[in-house]
Amino acid sequence: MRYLPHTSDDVRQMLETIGLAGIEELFSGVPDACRLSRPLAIAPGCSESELLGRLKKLADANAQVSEWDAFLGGGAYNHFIPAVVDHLVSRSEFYTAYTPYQPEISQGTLQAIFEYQTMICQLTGMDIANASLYDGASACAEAVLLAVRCARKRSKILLSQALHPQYRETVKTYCRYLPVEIEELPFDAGYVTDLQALKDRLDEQVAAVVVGYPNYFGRIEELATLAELSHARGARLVTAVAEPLALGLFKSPGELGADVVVGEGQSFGIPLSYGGPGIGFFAVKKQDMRALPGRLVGETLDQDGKRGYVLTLATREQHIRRERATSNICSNQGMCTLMVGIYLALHGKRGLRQLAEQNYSKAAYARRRIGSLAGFQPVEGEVFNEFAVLCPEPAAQLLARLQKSRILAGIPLCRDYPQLENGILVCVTEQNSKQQIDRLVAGLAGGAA
Amino acid sequence: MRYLPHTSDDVRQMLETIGLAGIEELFSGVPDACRLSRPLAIAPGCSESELLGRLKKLADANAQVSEWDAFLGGGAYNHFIPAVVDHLVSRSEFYTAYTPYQPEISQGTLQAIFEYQTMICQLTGMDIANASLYDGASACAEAVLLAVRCARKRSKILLSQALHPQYRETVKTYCRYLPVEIEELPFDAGYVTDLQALKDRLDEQVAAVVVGYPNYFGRIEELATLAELSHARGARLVTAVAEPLALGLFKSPGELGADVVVGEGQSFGIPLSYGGPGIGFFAVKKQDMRALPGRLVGETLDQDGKRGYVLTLATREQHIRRERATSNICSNQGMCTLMVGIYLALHGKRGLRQLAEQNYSKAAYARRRIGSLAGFQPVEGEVFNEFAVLCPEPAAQLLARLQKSRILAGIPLCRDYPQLENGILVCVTEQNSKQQIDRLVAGLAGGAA
Amino acid sequence: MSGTESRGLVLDEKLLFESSDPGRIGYSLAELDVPPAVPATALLREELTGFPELSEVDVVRHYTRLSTWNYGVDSGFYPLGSCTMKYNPKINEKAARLPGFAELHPHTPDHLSQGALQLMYELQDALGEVSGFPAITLQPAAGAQGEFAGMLMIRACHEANGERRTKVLIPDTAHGTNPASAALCGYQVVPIASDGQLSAAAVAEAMDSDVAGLMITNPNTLGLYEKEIREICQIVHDGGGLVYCDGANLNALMGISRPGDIGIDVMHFNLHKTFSTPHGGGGPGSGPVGVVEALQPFLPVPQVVRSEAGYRLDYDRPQSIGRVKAFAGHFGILVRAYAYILAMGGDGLRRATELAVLNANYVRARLEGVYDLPYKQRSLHEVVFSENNLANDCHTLDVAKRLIDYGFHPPTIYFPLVVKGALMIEPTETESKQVLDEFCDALLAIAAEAQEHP
Amino acid sequence: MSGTESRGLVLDEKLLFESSDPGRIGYSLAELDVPPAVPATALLREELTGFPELSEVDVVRHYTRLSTWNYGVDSGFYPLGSCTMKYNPKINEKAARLPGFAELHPHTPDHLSQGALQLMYELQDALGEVSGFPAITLQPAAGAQGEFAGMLMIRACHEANGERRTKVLIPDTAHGTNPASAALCGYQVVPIASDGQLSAAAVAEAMDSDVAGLMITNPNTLGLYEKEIREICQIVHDGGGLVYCDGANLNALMGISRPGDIGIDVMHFNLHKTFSTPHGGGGPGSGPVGVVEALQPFLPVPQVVRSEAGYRLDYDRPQSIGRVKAFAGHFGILVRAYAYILAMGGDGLRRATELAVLNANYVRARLEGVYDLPYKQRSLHEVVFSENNLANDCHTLDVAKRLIDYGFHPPTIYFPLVVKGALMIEPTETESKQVLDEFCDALLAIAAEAQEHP
Ligand SMILES: Cc1ncc(COP(=O)(O)O)c(C=O)c1O
Ligand SMILES: Cc1ncc(COP(=O)(O)O)c(C=O)c1O
Repeated sequence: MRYLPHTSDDVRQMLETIGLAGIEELFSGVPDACRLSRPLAIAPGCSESELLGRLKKLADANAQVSEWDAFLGGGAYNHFIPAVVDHLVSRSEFYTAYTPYQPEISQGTLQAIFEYQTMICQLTGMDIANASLYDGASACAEAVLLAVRCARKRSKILLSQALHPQYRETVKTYCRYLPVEIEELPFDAGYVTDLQALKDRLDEQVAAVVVGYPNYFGRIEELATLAELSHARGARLVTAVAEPLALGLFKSPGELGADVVVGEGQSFGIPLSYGGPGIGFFAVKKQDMRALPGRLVGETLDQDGKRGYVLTLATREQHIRRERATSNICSNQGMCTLMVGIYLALHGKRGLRQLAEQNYSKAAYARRRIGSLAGFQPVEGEVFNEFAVLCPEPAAQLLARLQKSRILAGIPLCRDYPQLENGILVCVTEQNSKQQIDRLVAGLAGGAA
Repeated sequence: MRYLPHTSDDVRQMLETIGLAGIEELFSGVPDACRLSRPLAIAPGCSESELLGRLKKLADANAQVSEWDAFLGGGAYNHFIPAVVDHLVSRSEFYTAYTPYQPEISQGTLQAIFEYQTMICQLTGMDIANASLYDGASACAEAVLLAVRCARKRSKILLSQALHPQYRETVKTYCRYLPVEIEELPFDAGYVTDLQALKDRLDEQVAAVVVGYPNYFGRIEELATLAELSHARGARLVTAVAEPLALGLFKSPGELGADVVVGEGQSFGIPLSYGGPGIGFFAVKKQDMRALPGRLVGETLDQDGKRGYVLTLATREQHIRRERATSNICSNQGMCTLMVGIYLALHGKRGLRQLAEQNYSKAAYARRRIGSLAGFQPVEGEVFNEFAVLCPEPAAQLLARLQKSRILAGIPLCRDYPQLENGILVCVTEQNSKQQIDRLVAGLAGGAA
Repeated sequence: MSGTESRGLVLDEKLLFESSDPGRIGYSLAELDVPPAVPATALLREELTGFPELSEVDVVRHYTRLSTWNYGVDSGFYPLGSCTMKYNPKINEKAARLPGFAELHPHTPDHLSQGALQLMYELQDALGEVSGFPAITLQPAAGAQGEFAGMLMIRACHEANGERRTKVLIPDTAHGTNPASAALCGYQVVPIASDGQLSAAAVAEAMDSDVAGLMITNPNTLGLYEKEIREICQIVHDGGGLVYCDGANLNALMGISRPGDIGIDVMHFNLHKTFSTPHGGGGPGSGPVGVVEALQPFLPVPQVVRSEAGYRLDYDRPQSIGRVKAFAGHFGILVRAYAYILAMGGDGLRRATELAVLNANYVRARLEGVYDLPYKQRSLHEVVFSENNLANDCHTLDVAKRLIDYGFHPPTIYFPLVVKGALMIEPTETESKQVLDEFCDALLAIAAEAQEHP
Repeated sequence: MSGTESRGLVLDEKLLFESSDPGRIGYSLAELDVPPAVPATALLREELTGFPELSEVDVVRHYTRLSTWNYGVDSGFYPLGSCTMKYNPKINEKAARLPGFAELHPHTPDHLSQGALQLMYELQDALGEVSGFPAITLQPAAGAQGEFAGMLMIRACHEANGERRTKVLIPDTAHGTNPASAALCGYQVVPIASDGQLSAAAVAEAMDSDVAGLMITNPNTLGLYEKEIREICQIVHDGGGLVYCDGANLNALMGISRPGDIGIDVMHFNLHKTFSTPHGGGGPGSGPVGVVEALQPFLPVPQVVRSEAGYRLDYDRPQSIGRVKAFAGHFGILVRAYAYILAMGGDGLRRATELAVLNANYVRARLEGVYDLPYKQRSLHEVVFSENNLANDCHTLDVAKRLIDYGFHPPTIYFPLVVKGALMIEPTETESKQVLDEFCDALLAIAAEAQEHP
């Protein structure tokens, strides 16, 4: 086998050194009753060319976004990835390395992570960012745990129903057997968190209020007000950002008063890849630094006064604190922090802004055009590159019709919001040309696309 | 522009240091009469995503071998390339480096080339191989020049008409204005070089006899006899190998008496890429070492006695000998030597043999099946993975018909051999499944494929 | 390993922010083809203070140089115990980047994602066959999340049965994620002492009606097969508990022994260990979980299922613990693991295990005596030495640092905690005898140095 | 440039053959699906004696390690004069690997290769526009082969006119390939002395009816624009000769001056210099040639042409010099150059030239005085210093080696031959002021060292 370097001579000599007569004897420590007595029922191995042939066939049986007019967002965004990103992350010193526990031979990973953390802080307007959590949803759940941990006696969490449904579900799973009480906050007619409901429910039990920014319907929540209300009752405001490109244009949650900012970094250079791996980012203000889950890379000086980077605050981690760690997370998204770092470095200050403006403008155009169609009602108020639309017919039916013209018009809202049977969520990025948008509009209007 | 790092501030400061008022003044040395007075009529630059879109469109407008049943050879062969090859040659230390003139920081390239040279010698059965010439055809031309150079007073070259037509044309171009006389040798009924004709034409003027191995019709020439006859009259035997995978199975030209072995290395891990870049390999016996064109890497010891690698015999090269150099070649196929080296190292002793056996067996099967069709006459005698076939109708017509079933059945012979209007050259490699071969046979038979 | 001498911490590549220059750019956008629009000014952020401004060239050089301060499996031997740093096949990287996979949006309807779903379904099957579990979830993002999901299912099962058990037994050799994951499920952790291997007696003693289950690692982090595992499982089951197996060490068992056959109820896989997907400098990994039938109703949503109409994501699982992350798992990693299994085949997987165990035992045989081996039982895929035999107050950390000078990545050190100054070596099957010899020679030389030059 | 300290020649990676082990394999083949066949035994070779036997892992590590002993443009500044070591965009690498390009067989009929042919046709057009030539061949494999093809066309043209001229004039600053290429065409080389720039007078003096033409490099290898170029071309033309231009330095001229407009008859491009395709550690390059109308009939076959029916390869060119290699050129390199031109656009190409010239002049301004500048004329994209000013018998080679210690790739040295101990620096446009400053600081420090520590 091409991955196995042993020759039969090697095996013989090694067994001799060990003092065994055969491979079988190596397993003498495995009780007979525990042995598998038949070969694995998995087809024999295959050559690389057969393998590639089979995988290509499976890959071709999927509707890839580059070959369809795809307006899908909902927590995973189709942005262009410059070739530089893949070129650099393909360097094996990065991707075949282990977690950088051995700083002498991991400075590359460590510095790259340090830079990633810094850029996440700049983007979110926060003081400290970790590296990293699995994805936006689990980061959101960890944020809830942090809030409960830090708030001491408080154990109630108010989750906006306009927060990404999968984030909400994940929060609930994480809290399932912990002394945390979860309540949901309704959204109002403008598809943002209902402020009156929030005021009504905020009490001394509430550890945190959790909202999306933008929220699942694409709306920009009024973070400043939400923060003010939460803080007034001693609760933290957790902001979950599923589309962080919005932060290239809109005020940062940190600036608006958020206490914890989490989100999904996939937009920044990570392939869609059917939803994973992405990366959960997580940023806090100084006060919560020690409660931060996961890894943190810090700057240090070596004995010669040279700057270097190391994993810090390890004492909060599972390999030291075991059951009392701030999180059980171990392997996380190292390679994805690298992708995000490279992507952000390439775009930089101006690129990110311009890209965000393009997304905003394209979505604005699409929303306006769709809004002009009879029977279609897009959400009103500020959105970034995504917006919910109420349609004149059930989403399932509408979407199926557009698929016939190779258009993926959006995500049906009804699975997560049964009351919105006619609702779809439409996302428009820089990857969607005006021509594509016009085809979408024509398709929605019922004309041939 | 993303490739240009200058900010306007940089430019200003730099001009100041230089003492100029503007960019224009940098060009004051260019006479006005020599200036272009209008902008270049080339469209404005574009973003990476637009660029990729345009290139994909062009790429998709070609019939790639992986999506057709392709039986094309004729000097370029469709072999599977393991992913490792591309992974390793994509390391920028290799592909963004210059020619390894500076040994201190080029040992990677130099050792890899040294290993390539060694493997070419082992494969061809020769003593010394260079690195490298542009392709098989130009290597063949350089072999003819070497033969004439080394033979002193002899200036005639006998080129077999069964040698690859493009190699013959290239030889003629190279010799066009040099005191070299070229005669062609006919092939016999078995589509190999006509031995009687050779005997008749060999005289004291002949510097070299040049044949293919396998030849253009796929036949294995009788090298031992050709060498014997050539040597008896003091001529060198030059052997050109367009499909070097054949050397995994058949006796090496060196063993059979060839004096110079050249060929095309594309089969070994280099993409087809519409015919280039490939790589010309070139190997000689010790006697001709100093006449070798192009670069040669040798082993050396540094001052601490450590082994290292350097470019050697530079005194034959154009940058020293200028008009008296053994060749004008400068940049050659560095990256392709690397591809070949990696490919050969992966396959190794046994892999190359097995792969060659598979090619041989597949071609044998196809030849037998085609030979059983009424009106089809494949060449007889030993072939490797390619064979000429005389068909019952003009090649152009037949091939066009098969294209309708997405079969590229072969290469028409008539452009190069007008007498073979019904001839095609069919190539079968490990990439062609039995099913593909059977479809080809059915297609040739006139049935629906 | 010769030729890869460590360069130590000689780092002076500037930070991105330091080499940044105002106005420099590394991107370009197509021209906007719709009317430009901007949000209300009150919502607009100021410019991104401190954010880098670099050209494409700058970025390429920066990361290229950073990479050279790193060390990967492709650089050389990486004997980290408990990490299974095997070779990461290059074709897997290519596979994950096929446009049909990389450019597939997770909200694509099932009927337009059949290739991806089929791949996941077949991967579930293959993992089930290797482990002996009838059902697999591919959702967890890494081993620790797999542990969490698995322990949640155990708890959900107890609660469905109306039981409110509060404790989980965990042997002292366990990885730190085990207690951390149990704690996340609201369990109280009860450590059990083991002497190399966990004894059925110790478990029996600790077992009571408050115990929800046991988390065991098999083979354990000393590389030893838990020889009383069947008895232990029986005891836990008899006491009404369930048994979780940390599958991090599955590389020792493929085709040899199946956790699902011997009494384990739930186990996670680390695809980034056993199934050759790259560690990525700390992830992303993937931590599927296999369960026995009784736990099946509690699997996370969605689950990939097959029906007449094709493959589909099933959300209709009322007893499910819910989801532990967004979407259906680290699909890009699943593709790599699937490719690995296809390439190896059933026999190849078993052979990988055999050679991994051979390699570890060869290293053990070559070093034993010079280095102290605290547990003498026949070990499997890894071997753990202590620092006891080292002369002149030389410690495990010294050995590790010295190994770097010799051009090797050090083994895992100071884990498991039960061994004083543990040196935990897991060679994996993709290392040749040649490499192991060079590594053992280096370790022997270091021990000799300690002897000679205190 | 900080952070990339050279590691010097510390090489002890074994040769492939030395780490080889009998029976080890790094490949696998599908099972043969047809009956096995073997040739007659007499034709069969013995086993490939000495050939390596390695696993995939071995091969990956071997070449990964070897790469780390190399230095590329992505590692840092690469100021080799006459080589135009500019940044190689990564998207170009991806473009060349698109299956529709990489998996296209050269014998594919024209109507099934329209994308490739269109690309080549448009590249011909763009190169024609940059250079001012009405026709371009893309076939030559590199600059030197372009020179050869170009000189063959000159000769073919003379011969078609019944002239048998025997000599070619070449200035003493020319690259060695110029005389070598002329010699390959059967010409006798007549060197002409130049004093920095070639004078029309010198050409007039050398010109006679035996002279087939002149090979000139513009700007020349000192980085100087040949200011009498129009007069020189006129003299050669008046004498019945033709003018060849070595286009290696075209990076100094894009959008500024077009060789085809000023009297040049034929010129090669180095796509691996001016058009950003990678040097590859010594190739493959690509050396298209542009010609004036009079030379068009002699272009190599095939030529890409366009007709009603689409693009096609034209072989029907009775006066052609024939082919200089198999197939139609280094297509994979052409794709990269085409991508570069599309990305840059006309304005971008001109800007590249402006900044390349700015960079060279900045380096010149910073080093002049400390390093001796033998030619004071306003230079373009590169600058050549001599070793004259160096103190204490310090030579150019010493400076070059010392630069490696400072972490920089040295410039081209001892070329052009007319400058004593030439140090030839070509920064290209893709280097920032920051990098140039660090480089100049290093060179100034080295000069100071020579002063202080003889
Ligand atoms: C024994 C053991 N269990 C669990 C884990 C955690 O796995 P992951 O890092 O994938 O979360 C590890 C990782 O090192 C381990 O070695
Ligand atoms: C001035 C000049 N002419 C010609 C050449 C030869 O070009 P190539 O290496 O592409 O054959 C070079 C290469 O360095 C050069 O610098």
